[in-house]
Amino acid sequence: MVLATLPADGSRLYEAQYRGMRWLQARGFEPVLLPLVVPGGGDEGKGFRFLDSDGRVWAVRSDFTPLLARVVAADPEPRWPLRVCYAGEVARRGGPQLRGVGEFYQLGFESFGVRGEADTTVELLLNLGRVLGLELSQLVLTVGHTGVGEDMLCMLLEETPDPALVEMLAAKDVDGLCELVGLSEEAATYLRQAVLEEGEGWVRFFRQEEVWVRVQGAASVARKKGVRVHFELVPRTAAGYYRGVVFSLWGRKAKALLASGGEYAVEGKGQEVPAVGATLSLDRVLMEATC
Amino acid sequence: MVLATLPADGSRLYEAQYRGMRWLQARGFEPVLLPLVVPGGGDEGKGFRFLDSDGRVWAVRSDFTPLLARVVAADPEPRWPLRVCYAGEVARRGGPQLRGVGEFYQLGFESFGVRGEADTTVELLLNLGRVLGLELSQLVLTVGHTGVGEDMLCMLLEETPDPALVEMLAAKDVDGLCELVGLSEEAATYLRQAVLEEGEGWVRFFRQEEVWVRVQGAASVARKKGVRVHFELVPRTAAGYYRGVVFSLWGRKAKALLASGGEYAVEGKGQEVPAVGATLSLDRVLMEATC
Amino acid sequence: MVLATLPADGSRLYEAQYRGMRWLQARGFEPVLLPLVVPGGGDEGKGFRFLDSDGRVWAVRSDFTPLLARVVAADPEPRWPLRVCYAGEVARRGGPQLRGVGEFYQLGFESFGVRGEADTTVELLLNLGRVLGLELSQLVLTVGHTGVGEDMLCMLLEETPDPALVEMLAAKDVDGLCELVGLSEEAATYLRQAVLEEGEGWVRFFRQEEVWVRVQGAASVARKKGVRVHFELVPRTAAGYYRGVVFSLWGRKAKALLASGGEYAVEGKGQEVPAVGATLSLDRVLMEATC
Amino acid sequence: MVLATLPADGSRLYEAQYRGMRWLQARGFEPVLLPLVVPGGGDEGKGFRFLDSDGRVWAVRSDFTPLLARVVAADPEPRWPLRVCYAGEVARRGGPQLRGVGEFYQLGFESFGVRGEADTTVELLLNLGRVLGLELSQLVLTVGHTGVGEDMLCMLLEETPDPALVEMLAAKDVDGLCELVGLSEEAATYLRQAVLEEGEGWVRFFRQEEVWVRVQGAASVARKKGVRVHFELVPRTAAGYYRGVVFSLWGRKAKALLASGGEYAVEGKGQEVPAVGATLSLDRVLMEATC
Amino acid sequence: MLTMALPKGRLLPELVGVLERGGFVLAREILANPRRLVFEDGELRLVVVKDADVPAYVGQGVADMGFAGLDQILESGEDLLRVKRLPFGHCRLCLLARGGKSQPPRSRPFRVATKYPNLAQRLLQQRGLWAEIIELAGSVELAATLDLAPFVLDLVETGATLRENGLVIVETWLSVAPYFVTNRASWATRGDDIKAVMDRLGGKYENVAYF
Amino acid sequence: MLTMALPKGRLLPELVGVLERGGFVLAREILANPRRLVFEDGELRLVVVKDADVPAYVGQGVADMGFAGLDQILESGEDLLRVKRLPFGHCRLCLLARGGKSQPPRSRPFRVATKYPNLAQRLLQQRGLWAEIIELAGSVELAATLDLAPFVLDLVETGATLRENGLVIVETWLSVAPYFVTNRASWATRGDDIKAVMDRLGGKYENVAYF
Amino acid sequence: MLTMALPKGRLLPELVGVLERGGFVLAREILANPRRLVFEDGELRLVVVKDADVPAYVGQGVADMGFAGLDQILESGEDLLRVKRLPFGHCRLCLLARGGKSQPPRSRPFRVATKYPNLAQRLLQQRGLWAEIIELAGSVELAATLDLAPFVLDLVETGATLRENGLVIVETWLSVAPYFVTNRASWATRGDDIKAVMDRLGGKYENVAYF
Amino acid sequence: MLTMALPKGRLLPELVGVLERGGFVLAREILANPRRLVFEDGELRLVVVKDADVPAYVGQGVADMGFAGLDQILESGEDLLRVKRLPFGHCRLCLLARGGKSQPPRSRPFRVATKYPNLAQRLLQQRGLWAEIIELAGSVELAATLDLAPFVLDLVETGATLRENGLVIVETWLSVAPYFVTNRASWATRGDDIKAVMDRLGGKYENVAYF
Repeated sequence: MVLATLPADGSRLYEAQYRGMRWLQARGFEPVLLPLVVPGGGDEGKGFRFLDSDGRVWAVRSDFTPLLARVVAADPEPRWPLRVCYAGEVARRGGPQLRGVGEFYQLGFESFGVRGEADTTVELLLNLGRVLGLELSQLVLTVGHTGVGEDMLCMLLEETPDPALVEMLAAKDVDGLCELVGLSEEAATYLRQAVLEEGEGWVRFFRQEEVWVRVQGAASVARKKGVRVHFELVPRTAAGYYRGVVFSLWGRKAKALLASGGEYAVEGKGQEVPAVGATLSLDRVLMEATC
Repeated sequence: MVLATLPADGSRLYEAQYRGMRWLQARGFEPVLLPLVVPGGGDEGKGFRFLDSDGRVWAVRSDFTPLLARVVAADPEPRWPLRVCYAGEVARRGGPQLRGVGEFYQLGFESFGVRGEADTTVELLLNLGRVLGLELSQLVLTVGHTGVGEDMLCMLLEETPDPALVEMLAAKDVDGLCELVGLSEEAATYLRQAVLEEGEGWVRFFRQEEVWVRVQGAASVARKKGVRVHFELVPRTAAGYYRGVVFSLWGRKAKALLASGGEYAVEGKGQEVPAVGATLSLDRVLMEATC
Repeated sequence: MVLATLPADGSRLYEAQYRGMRWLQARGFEPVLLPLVVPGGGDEGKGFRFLDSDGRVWAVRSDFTPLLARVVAADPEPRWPLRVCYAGEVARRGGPQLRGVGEFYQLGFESFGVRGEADTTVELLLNLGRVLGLELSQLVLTVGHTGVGEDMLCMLLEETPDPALVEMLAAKDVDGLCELVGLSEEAATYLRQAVLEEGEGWVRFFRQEEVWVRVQGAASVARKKGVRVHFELVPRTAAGYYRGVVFSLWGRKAKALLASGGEYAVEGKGQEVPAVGATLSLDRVLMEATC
Repeated sequence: MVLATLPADGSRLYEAQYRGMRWLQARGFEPVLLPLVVPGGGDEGKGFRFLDSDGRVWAVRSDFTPLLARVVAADPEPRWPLRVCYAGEVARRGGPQLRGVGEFYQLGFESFGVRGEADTTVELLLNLGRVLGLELSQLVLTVGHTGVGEDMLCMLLEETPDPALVEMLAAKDVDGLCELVGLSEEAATYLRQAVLEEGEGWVRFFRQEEVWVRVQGAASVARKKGVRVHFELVPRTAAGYYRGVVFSLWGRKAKALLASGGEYAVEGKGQEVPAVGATLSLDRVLMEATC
Repeated sequence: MLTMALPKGRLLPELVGVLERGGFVLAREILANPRRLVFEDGELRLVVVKDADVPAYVGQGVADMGFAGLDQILESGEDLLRVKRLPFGHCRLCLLARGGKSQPPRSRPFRVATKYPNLAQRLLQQRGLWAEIIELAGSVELAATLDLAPFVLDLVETGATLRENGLVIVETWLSVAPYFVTNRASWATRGDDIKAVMDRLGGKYENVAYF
Repeated sequence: MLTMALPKGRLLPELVGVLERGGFVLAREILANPRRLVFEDGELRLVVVKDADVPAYVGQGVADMGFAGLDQILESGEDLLRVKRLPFGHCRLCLLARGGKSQPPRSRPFRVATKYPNLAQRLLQQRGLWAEIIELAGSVELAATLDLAPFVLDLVETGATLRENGLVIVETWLSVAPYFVTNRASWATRGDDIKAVMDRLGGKYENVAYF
Repeated sequence: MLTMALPKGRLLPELVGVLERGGFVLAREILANPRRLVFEDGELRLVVVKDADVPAYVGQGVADMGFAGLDQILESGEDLLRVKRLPFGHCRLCLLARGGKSQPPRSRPFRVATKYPNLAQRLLQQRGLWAEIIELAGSVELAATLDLAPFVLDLVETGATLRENGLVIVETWLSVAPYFVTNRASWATRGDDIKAVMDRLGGKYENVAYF
Repeated sequence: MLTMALPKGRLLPELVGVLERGGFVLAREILANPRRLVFEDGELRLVVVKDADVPAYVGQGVADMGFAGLDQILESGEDLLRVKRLPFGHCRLCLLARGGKSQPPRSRPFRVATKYPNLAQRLLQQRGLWAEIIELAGSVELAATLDLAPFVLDLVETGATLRENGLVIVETWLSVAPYFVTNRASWATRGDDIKAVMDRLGGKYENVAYF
């Protein structure tokens, strides 16, 4: 549920939205508007959904990126690369939020038809954050690559892991996992490193060199700007539509998730079009900026 | 249904929204944000509505003004006057629109706790329109006062008119009305004048002098700016929440309704608080501005 | 939620339903069928409701009597008296039930256009119960008259009681009520008698002689058959559509509510038509009969 | 939408239901009751469906057989064969019905864990019909076998036919099909025979001997009773859950579909359990019986 | 330039006459060119469309004004201004049944055949009736005769067709007349021009007796 | 006695010919009595209705059989058996646009004017297109010309009307032919009688070349 | 035999005293056997359960009667008859906030921590307030102190805990007392036996001063 | 300064020992001041709350870390990181029934009593079972004994309580252990500090054998 905000906050949100959009436009991203209510589902877990009389499901916008991906996928005459930015409200059902830090105003940008731009996207995101008043030294970026965890489990189990195991991975329950699966001591140590730390030993043990290089590419951009960076193991199921390098930006003052983004793909005209982007929770960004 | 727009349009909408909001802020209106999804009804006819599991009705935002009125009414410690502005999307079911000229992005301003500011509101609206690129000489303002029509029918019928008669009034079916009600020739002439023209004879015939003065106050502001003005007889049922002076702004190039507004009241803390405001359909304004 | 039942239970239910309907038919009640899904509301609390695309509410049948009353009210050419019987399933949302004793199969009869037949209705209900296998000596009938409680509160408060007080009455919280309202000792004693016992002192104190006579009329019919009877104070809000004498039939073996009924009115053709009837929960009746 | 019926009709329906159920019970079918409202979908096209607050779909009962199959499939300790019968209301959205001949009261029987009983089922159905007042000489039975049509198309096309072709088959648009697919004259003749007539030439041409024998088994039972029989080509998509021999019973006086049934399978405990049954539209049966 | 939508049907000759008398000489070409649909001279564009389509053309803003029957106006659901009722072509929308039929039932749905499914829905709801509507394109009286539906909702002019088909009027639900209509946007932005057209068509606009 | 529904429109003379050649002399009266709608001789009843109403008459069981175009059949939503396609009167249902227009947009709704709102809805959904449908009763080509809607879904026979109105075919969505149709109940209960009618109309039923 | 549910908590010793004085000697065993939960002699069965579970045991019919606080009764949603209010153990359910906080906001949701999520929902709705409820199992006052939620809905007895934690009462929303409760089915079918128990517990039932 | 939530219950003494051994001397005060809930020295704040409330305090960000059982973690629905499983306090969540009961029925709802309504809902759905859940606050085994519900979902440690109450394990649905948990925001922004705490608690963090 999105809230009525005090005039004071409203003013800052409109201001930040405009500053962000103008900044993105100046960097080649074209502003788009997207529907508030869309036929055919949407995010079952967190959004508002309803049935029309024909039994078809409709959904209120709860996230911009997947909606944008649908629109881009449906374009019969696409031109690549396509770079767009957006800003607006999203509606979510109530649910556990970190001390009332909701998310209801998103600002973001996406590039379609480009490959290997995760690092540039991180750089843009951080610069945009600065424009919106964030102190880079107070930020933390977690970077990962979807599916690394499942790949590790596959190697350890020699088969596809079941959902319960992947869920344990997402909860970083590596001890439970080790016991349940019955890992050798060496494997357990490397799995623990991969899940809880950045010790690079696991990179070779699980043959994830290539992924590591791509993740570190995105990470080094942030480190150069004085942002602290952690490696994060993100299971595919927890990554939503993202496939590839993914990242999240956290504020140390508000202790809140400020933005997230990463690589994904859009299915258009029978081919997969690579895409990458990032979305800020503008209301949380302002909270961090004024803590 | 709100649509995905081309990047080109999106850019102009964001730009116009910001310019409008900044302009309003500079004139003392504080920006607010309002919920996308609200419990408890909403506009039955045109909005999206759904039931939750407890059988309560929810609605997706389809209009800003009534939503804002609800929020203001619920404020336990209000301060008057309160002047706020807003901008954002609304969602409507499909329906007859003038050649696809939908309405999905509203920008507006409201003043609560003020009385007799219909003329100032019209002036602000027109100035805001100019800021957003409208040519005043191409605009037409229709001005009216809710309930004048019903009052006339009451006088003619010597009782409260039934909904079918009011509907005929809204459709300007004065001939049908005259026949059905069986009016004297004089009454019919004056009713015809009031419904279809501005001939002031009806003002006295139906004892509407006071209303006429207030309506002309708002009208003269517009005329001074070179905007053409018509008197409009607006039945109470067609006026939604408005009570008092109401007005609509039309564009001659796009032949579309660009904005509407008027006086209304908010029930707060056991007393009625007078309010006045205007809302632009930003997407239509841009269409008119670029015709 | 209605359940799949074991074949054994199913057989008994079909059998009982038929025996009951044939018995009622032989006594002049004509069998009717009623819709499963109806437009326009229904019982908000316990039934399944949904919206169609026009925002209208529909409901799945959760009770026969009000549905039947609607149908009878809409009859343009009614003939009185009308005596009908019915049998079928109802659907309810889950909720607190006495140790799983649900209600999903109703059997009942209603008389429209008759007055003062509460006693005959009780007699019919008990005879029908015997036909369905109930032992009369194991049954308890509670009898009351809607609104007596509110009337008492009105007299004590010298104004209309608020919903919280009526709720306390329904919960038999006479101590809480006495303290909250600040009753004289005499009034408190009589109120306690009326709420918790049958001591007839209250009848005169609260001037309810006429009601008492009508309630005892229905009660004496049951007492003659060896059924134990209690007076029950039923607030109007808890009585649903009933207005007048109301009664409930309880089984001592299953400790469950087996049936309920009473007097009510149907609005037809601008006049109120008095009605009376009773509905058995067939599934619970069978449970009591086989305990 | 199920309707309120006149007392006269209601009486006959209750009577017929009871006679039917008792007759089935005497032949070893045990009566069951099934839920009115079920979670998880149901028949999208014709039933009433709604969403609860968690976004899960619920459905009002619109057909007994698939519901019964779900319940049987979920039984953790099944015993075969299982023979059950049922009677009750179903709710359907409005839609094209033959001159108002709706379907709202079903009566039927199903056997689970039996094989090759299509002929016995037809015999039972016809005997049951006679018990309910149908004149066998006025009935027509159409018999078919699901998938024969698709198999023919597969042979003609040397690939799986697309939905549009199957739809043409269901509409018996054999001319359109022949032209679209470009059939040889011989193939076209045999396809025409199979779709529109019973000429057995196609049986060999399309290698459907085995199917023909099974279909004729069911047919001969009916013919012996003086019921006219036609072969019917039923596409798999039009057969719902049925797989195997299927049949429909028509009344010549009411010109209406009175009953349908056939073979299907239930997935229980990892294995497919064969099933067969038939369902009468009790309201239509009574209409035919009294024409 | 203003655009006016004209209905192809029964009223066309009369309307052409009205236009000609108002000095719109362009109208003359209409009857002479029965297959042409659009006529234009510098001041006016005339569009000749099916009767049922006039409300869409005017309501959607393609035409600024037009002539349409109240039945078509209400059936279309378009938000039209009915600024002038014409003094000819009046009739009634009635619920009809075969002789002997009484009121429709109230406790159960019944079937109504009609060319006006939307308007029928609305009129039925206003009366609290619950019906299944069978939409037909024409010869609705046949529907009752052949028992496609026991009730029919249709226009009645003289009643001759009714008598021929053995139908009786159960109730009159709407008085129907042709209207000169416009849409709100055209009225607001081109109102003066539209009034000028009305003046020419009907004599002085201020005089009641135009058309 | 069987009942047959005949469409009033363009195909009527040809269909009357077919009936006459099949020995149904009753058909002769149809052309002679253009205002009568029902014709009957002990063996057959003929009902002459609007083209668009044939599916309802047959589908609802009032008529046992009839002649209807595939466009009308699919638009009606009635569950009809198309037991015989006629060898004449073929055409196409096409998406049309004014010259120069390309494919309809996929990422935003567009407007389509058509006489077939239900069929259009279905064809659009099959193609994953999202459109607002403007229902018109006729002269649909005008809708594109006058910009009521940028796209039009309509029948194309010779293409002459298109060229006159400056429209181009964007895509053909359906081949349309007239059919001899029946309903499932009539087919099941009176199938032999209906086949006998077909035999008389088209020569021996078993022979492919009837009609 | 009747079944009575007793709450394990704070009030148990006092309730055992009441039972003993009424001559229910069985009650003596309760305090002597703190780990046993069920006690039975021919006439009565005593079930000792968590305070919050008494309403479920009585409301679901497992026990015919029991003792429960009004807070637990309303939180449970069970339909209980509160036939006797006990003269001890009274307190209040209050909306609390850290010192200095004023009224909760009305135009936006706020957070309330409570052990009574259902009751809180109901009391908030009655007041037209819109809040996100954080359910806690205990030490609710801590929630405000540590800023888990700005408001807390909890029982207040002496107010000592409040003062210790720097909380203030914003408003009292409910007076809470323990009740002798029964369910409708037991009351209807075993009412006389239950009244007899009440008589023994509190002196003559007709006398107001029992318990 | 970091905040740590500690569960008041059974495990508290053991956890205090772990903290003390890790050099967090502040922990000593906890057992000495059983009524105090918040303890603080410059480096750490300890918050002692009900077992069931630890997930809310950590998950909502009031505490950066804490100790909670897997049962409470999953019941709460909070998104917690379970960064360390403790080597003591293990048990199982089992579906229980009175002796002789077999599997729960699949074709009709049954009743389950539990202290874990949310977790029960989830585990039932995973198994395709349809049950009505009776939420209790304690002594769940009694629910089966007294026939409040035929099935019970509860923790089983030694099985002694089961035997006492004549219950049998139908199936084990979850292995339960206490965890050292944190929330994603604290882990992201204070991860190094949290790891340092873990190191002190369990020896070198890299060594598996800490705690």
